[in-house]
Amino acid sequence: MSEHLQHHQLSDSTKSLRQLTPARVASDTIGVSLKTNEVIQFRQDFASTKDALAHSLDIKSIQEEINDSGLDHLSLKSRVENREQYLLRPDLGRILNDASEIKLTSGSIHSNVDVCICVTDGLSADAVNHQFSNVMTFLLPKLKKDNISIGPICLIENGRVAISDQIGMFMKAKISIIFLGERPGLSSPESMGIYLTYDPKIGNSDANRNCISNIWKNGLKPNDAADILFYLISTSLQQQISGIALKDNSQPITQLKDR
Amino acid sequence: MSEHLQHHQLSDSTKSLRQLTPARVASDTIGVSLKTNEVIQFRQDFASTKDALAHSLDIKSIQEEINDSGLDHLSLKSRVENREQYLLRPDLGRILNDASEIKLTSGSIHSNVDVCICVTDGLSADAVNHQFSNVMTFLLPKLKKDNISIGPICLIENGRVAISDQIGMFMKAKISIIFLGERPGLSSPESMGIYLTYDPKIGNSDANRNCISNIWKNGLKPNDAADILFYLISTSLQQQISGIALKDNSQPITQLKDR
Amino acid sequence: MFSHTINHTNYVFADLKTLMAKATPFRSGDVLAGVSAETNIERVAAQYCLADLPIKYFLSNQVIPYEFDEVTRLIIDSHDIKTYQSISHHTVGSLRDWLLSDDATTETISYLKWALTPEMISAVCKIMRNQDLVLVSRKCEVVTKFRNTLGLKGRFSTRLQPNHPTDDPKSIAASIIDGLLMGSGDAVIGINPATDSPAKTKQLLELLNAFIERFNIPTQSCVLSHVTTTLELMNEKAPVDLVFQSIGGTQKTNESFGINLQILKESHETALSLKRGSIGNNVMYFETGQGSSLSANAHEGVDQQTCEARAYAIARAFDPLLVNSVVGFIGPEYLYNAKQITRAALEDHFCGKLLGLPMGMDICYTNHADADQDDMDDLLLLMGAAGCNYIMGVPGADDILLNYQSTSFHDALYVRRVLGTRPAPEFENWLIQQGLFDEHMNRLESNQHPLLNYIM
Amino acid sequence: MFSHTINHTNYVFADLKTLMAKATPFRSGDVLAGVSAETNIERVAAQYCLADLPIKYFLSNQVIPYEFDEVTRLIIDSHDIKTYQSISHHTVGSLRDWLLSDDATTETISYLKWALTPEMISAVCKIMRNQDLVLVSRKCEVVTKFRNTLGLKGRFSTRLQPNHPTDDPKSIAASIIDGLLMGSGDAVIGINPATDSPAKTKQLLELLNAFIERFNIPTQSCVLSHVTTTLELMNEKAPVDLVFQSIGGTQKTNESFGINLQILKESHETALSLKRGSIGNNVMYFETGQGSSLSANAHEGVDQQTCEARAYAIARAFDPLLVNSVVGFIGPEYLYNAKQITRAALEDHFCGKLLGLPMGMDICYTNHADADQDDMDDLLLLMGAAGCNYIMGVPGADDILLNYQSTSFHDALYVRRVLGTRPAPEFENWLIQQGLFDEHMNRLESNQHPLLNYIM
Ligand code: B12
Ligand code: B12
Repeated sequence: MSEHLQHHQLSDSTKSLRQLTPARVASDTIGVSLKTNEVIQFRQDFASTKDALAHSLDIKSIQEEINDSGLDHLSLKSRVENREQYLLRPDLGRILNDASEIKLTSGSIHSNVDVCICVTDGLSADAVNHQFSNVMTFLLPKLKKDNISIGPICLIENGRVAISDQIGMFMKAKISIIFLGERPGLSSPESMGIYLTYDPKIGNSDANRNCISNIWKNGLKPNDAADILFYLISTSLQQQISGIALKDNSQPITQLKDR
Repeated sequence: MSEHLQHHQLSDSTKSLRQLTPARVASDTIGVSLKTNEVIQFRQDFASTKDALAHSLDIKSIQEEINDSGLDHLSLKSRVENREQYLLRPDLGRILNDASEIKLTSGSIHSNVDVCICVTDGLSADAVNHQFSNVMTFLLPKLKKDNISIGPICLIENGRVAISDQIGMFMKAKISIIFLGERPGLSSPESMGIYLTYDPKIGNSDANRNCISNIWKNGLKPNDAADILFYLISTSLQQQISGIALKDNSQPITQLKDR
Repeated sequence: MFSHTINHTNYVFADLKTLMAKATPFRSGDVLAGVSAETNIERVAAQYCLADLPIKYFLSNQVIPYEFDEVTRLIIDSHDIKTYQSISHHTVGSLRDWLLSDDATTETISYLKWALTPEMISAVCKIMRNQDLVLVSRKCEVVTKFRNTLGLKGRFSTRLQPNHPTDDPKSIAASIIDGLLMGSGDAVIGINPATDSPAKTKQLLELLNAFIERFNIPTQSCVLSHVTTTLELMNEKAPVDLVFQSIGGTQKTNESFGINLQILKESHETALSLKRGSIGNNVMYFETGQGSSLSANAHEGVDQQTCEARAYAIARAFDPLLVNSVVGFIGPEYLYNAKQITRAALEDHFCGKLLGLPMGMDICYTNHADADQDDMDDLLLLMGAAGCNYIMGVPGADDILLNYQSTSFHDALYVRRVLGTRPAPEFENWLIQQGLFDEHMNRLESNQHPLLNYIM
Repeated sequence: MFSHTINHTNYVFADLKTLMAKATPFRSGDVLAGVSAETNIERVAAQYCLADLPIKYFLSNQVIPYEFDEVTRLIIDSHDIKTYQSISHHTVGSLRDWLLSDDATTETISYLKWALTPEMISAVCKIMRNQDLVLVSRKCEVVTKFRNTLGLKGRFSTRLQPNHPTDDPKSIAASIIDGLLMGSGDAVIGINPATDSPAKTKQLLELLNAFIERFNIPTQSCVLSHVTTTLELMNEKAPVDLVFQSIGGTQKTNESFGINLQILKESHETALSLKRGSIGNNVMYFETGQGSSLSANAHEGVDQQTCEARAYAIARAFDPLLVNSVVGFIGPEYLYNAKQITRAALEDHFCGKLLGLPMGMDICYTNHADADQDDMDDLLLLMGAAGCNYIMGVPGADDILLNYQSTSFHDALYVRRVLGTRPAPEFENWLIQQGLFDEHMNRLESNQHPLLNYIM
């Protein structure tokens, strides 16, 4: 065998990098290539992730969880008709269909709230199926404590982030928040994001929003997400802003421990 | 400019190659690349050819032409349901659908003929629309003269070459011939081919057939095609063979004129 | 108004932006925007018109009005009319031909940097074949410097991208170490932060700085926060090497990103004032990508490839060290499948290089697009052959924060081996000194390397 | 029986041919044949099983029985069991790994030629990424000779393909001249005849012979008739350089082509006896292509890529000068789009090279497939990087007889320029002597070249 490294037999110390991160570090390598096991494992993960794209919102469970926390909910739909269309027509995912618009503007809805809370499948229904209620469990007591009012939870099929503008506007909310599934990653097919917009109205841009991202098993924990979200809500209500002018200063500056 | 050839300004002598062949010789060249006009012209031809794929058999005209020559015809269909399926399911293009099979085996059909003549769209309906009758005009008198009997002309939608086996078999013909559109070329979107099979029956392979190809404007002329076809029919009937054992010896060996 | 007749049908194009859009190869984003040609023949007709268009037309006709858009103003105001005289006689078609000719050399092309506008190059790009895009791109050489020399011919660099979903320092360090052991990271070690917290961002900047200093690595770091966060942190004396920002090709797109030219200028000047580069002063890092304008409903009826080229006008105004399109990152609504992603990658790289940018490429796809690793393998080699300055280095190609598949450390080694290219010279020397690679850039045993002790 | 469990689902594969088929990347032909995996997860499960399969399994288990098929018999009877000992311990997966390792060099791989069976290589191929196929293929060097030396590393040759729909001699000559002026034709000047007439075929052979002699071109000619026609003409003393034949991977496929091993043997011996080669004795030219077995309903339940690899066992038994797959030629029912064509081209080239064949590639598509010129541009470069021996040279890429788009004279020049490759050495010298190219392989003015007077 030539002197240089090709049958990259990973030492324990290199392999131990794997314990530090869910990233695909310290792969089994041969020459400049990945070994067979790594290549096929990747294909397996890819196939599973593709499958996850087809999953849909577990509306019943989410509704029950909302009911259990004593809240109302509204079931809404965007103008998107199916998942294939969802991928190609983000514009339709940003507006409610006619029936939902009527539902929301019928007058019987509790409006003029501080915060309108939306939840939609986005690109990973499973993310929402599994993470939404967990975050809410931590968030609701905080809102209650500070007397921050919320309307009925809007449960939307096939929504995009910006649909929270229209819904928040109809609900005459100061802030609109949307929970949704981020596009599924190979290692993180169930990652949820939360977007917050002060003064929600059609035509807002992403510069007007804040984002909390990567809420999943190896990502942000529900309680931490709820902490940041609550910080953003309070600060946004106080300073009447959101977006790039509002930074997440929920945590103090800490220093890396010296080495 | 560097000394070597890059703005390939074609001299008259190079350009004159173009008069000798419909092939894309002596292209306008820059560096090692085709000039803009050539590139876009190619795209235009490509777009037209793709469009041609969607054209369908002009059944009415072909029927009229058959009637005009005093012949009967039968309208048949393969098991293919549409053009998209035609592309992906050659197996279905090789057998008749049930209705057509019944039509053909009903007993009222003129069978036990020398030659069964089939015609189908293949991959270029226009090829057949434009070339079929021309070849027939030259062929029919020859067959008549030699008392070679033919059955009704079978006009098939969405057929492949091998469907002539089944049809010829049902018709109890000694020889089955099929005219069909070859896949459309960029410069030759209307090229017709003819395939001949002695003793047609399901399960024959292409080794059992002969082929006359490239009947189109810049290709084989209808009268020449009819000559070769007639030669193959006569020889096939005589020697009771077709396929690789039967060569096209319709033309004597000629020598290239000396240079 | 433009028109062209094919087979007795007359195709009419109302204005320049319509013509440009209809001449563009098919892609989902232009269909979504409603600006795409309706048939392939219409596309061909538009390409004929566009090829015949004198390039001077672009100086007096804008796809978005001068009064209305600061990107247009930047393009026009920075146009070098003097150098332009040498090419003013061209049509779009003859400019393409010239670029493919042997007269167009590394030198003659780079000389034209400010004489060419994004729209001119975008128009040329639309009528080019994929092979043309490779052939012309690889003539270009755009060299930039901070702590090493990037973009030299025969070199192929990587951004080490050690992202982690909660920005965990140990996890990030593990990915960095793995990457360095594999020869990745000469373009930059650049973290996308999950967080928007300035405090946590500062922590990441300090981690990177300590790491680079400790091992004396001839490279630079970046945390890809929003530019306003980075600006705030620079004022707080955080160790910022490069200022990152996503940019788009229209004023409105940038507004949706919460930025404008003034903010970029301010951050550029602030970064320069830090004087952290050892051998050069290119301090900006920009990312772009077809579809961002449309996504923000800010495309103004302009096709996405032209919007993209316009973003490059912004980039080049700030002498960036690095620019890359994130080509397959944004999603299938803009580039549906591998074919569209591949074409767009070649286009973006070509346009960027022609406009004088140190173009790299995030060769990638999302799981909701119609593409896979084999497609990326193919594109990877094309980009290498096209002379792309750098690609991404993500552990196992799987970004666990951004949820997409980019290129891996291995992928870069593959390209280097097949095409015989090498990392930036200073970084190459470092790899050899550290005993990680031999002079032929073959990997050496690294189990005992001190890098591995850093976090254990 | 094989099985593998993923997420609590157990996937079972009845036998070797089923396992091979289900492990194959998705393509339309395998769906048509009903042998494709039904889900991507099932495909992954099959790949896991296949990777773990010891390669010795292939010696005792055949996808088509020995008694039943002469191709199987050829494969088994020509297997070099002695050399095989050095690799007998491998599984399919570890054989892949070994091929990617630096232990697998040009020499060690070529040494294994007769120790590897088509099915072993086909199995390895199925689990490889596109980049793996490039990386391993380019290590191989298969050199063959007739009147020049083909397949040397750094060389990239072309078959000049001057077809005409009525075989008109003047038209064919015009295409040949155009090709030669563009540096095409070192692999062979090969005409597909429209006709099946032995007389007309002979005329074409004489035309080619006269042409090559007149200009003293270090190359060979071929008329791609059916082998039985060529055999007849050789017996009639027609100037046959190379014997052409399409071949398939099962006995039944070849029967549908009207051939068998005996006919090939006879024609090979006859061609050798003509002794027309000046520097070598490789006298056969074979074409193959995924889908031909299925098309003839002769695939015996074996997937099309495995059938294809089996055809290479026939080819190598006759020391061919040239072998190429006609990858995108047959149609979308076998390879639906550019993605499938690209993958198949890399596979076929890889399998052919590993089995010791001088593989070229007809990089092409038909108008009823979902592909275009841009796709071919991309594939072209991949094949060049993979070390493909030769491609086709068709005027303007448009074959007016066979009705498909292949590569043009220009395409070959493009690859040579980007990858720095050159024609066969003898042919290169001829081009320089004739004043058609300079030593850097840049084209020179050729308007006055005597070739142009040949037919004017
Ligand atoms: C796709 C994406 C983009 C795309 C968005 C275009 C598009 N059409 O999708 C592009 C490349 C343009 C982009 C840009 C930026 N992004 Co971004 N992006 C993402 C990503 C990978 C996926 C988002 C997703 O799945 N959304 C769900 C789908 C179903 O909803 P959607 O309605 O289609 O998506 C909208 C939002 O995602 C929104 N969006 C995208 N990024 C950001 C960032 C912020 C701060 C906001 C408010 C909104 C926003 O754009 C989409 C269209 O409106 C996330 C990472 C992740 N894991 O989620 C990062 C992420 C959200 N982006 C991030 C950042 C920092 C940015 C930039 C600010 C970077 C910069 N310095 O310029 C810019 C500007 C954003 C802006 N204000 O517009 C951070 C946010 C960090 C934070 N907690 O605030 C994330 C978490 C990743 C990261 N660390 O880089 N992004
Ligand atoms: C595609 C094609 C093939 C494919 C066929 C597989 C397939 N599934 O399509 C492949 C690559 C396998 C092939 C092989 C050969 N072909 Co071929 N082929 C063609 C081509 C380009 C298109 C045919 C077409 O459009 N058919 C129409 C479609 C709609 O019908 P189909 O039912 O799907 O197609 C069937 C026939 O085309 C048939 N077929 C294909 N080639 C041949 C050749 C002969 C002699 C016969 C009888 C049948 C036949 O195969 C198909 C499946 O059954 C034509 C050129 C042209 N312009 O037409 C040459 C052409 C027909 N082939 C030709 C030849 C010589 C051959 C070979 C004999 C070459 C050789 N030396 O081995 C072999 C063996 C043929 C055989 N006996 O099976 C010549 C025929 C010359 C002649 N007048 O006899 C042609 C005209 C081109 C040429 N000059 O090379 N061919």
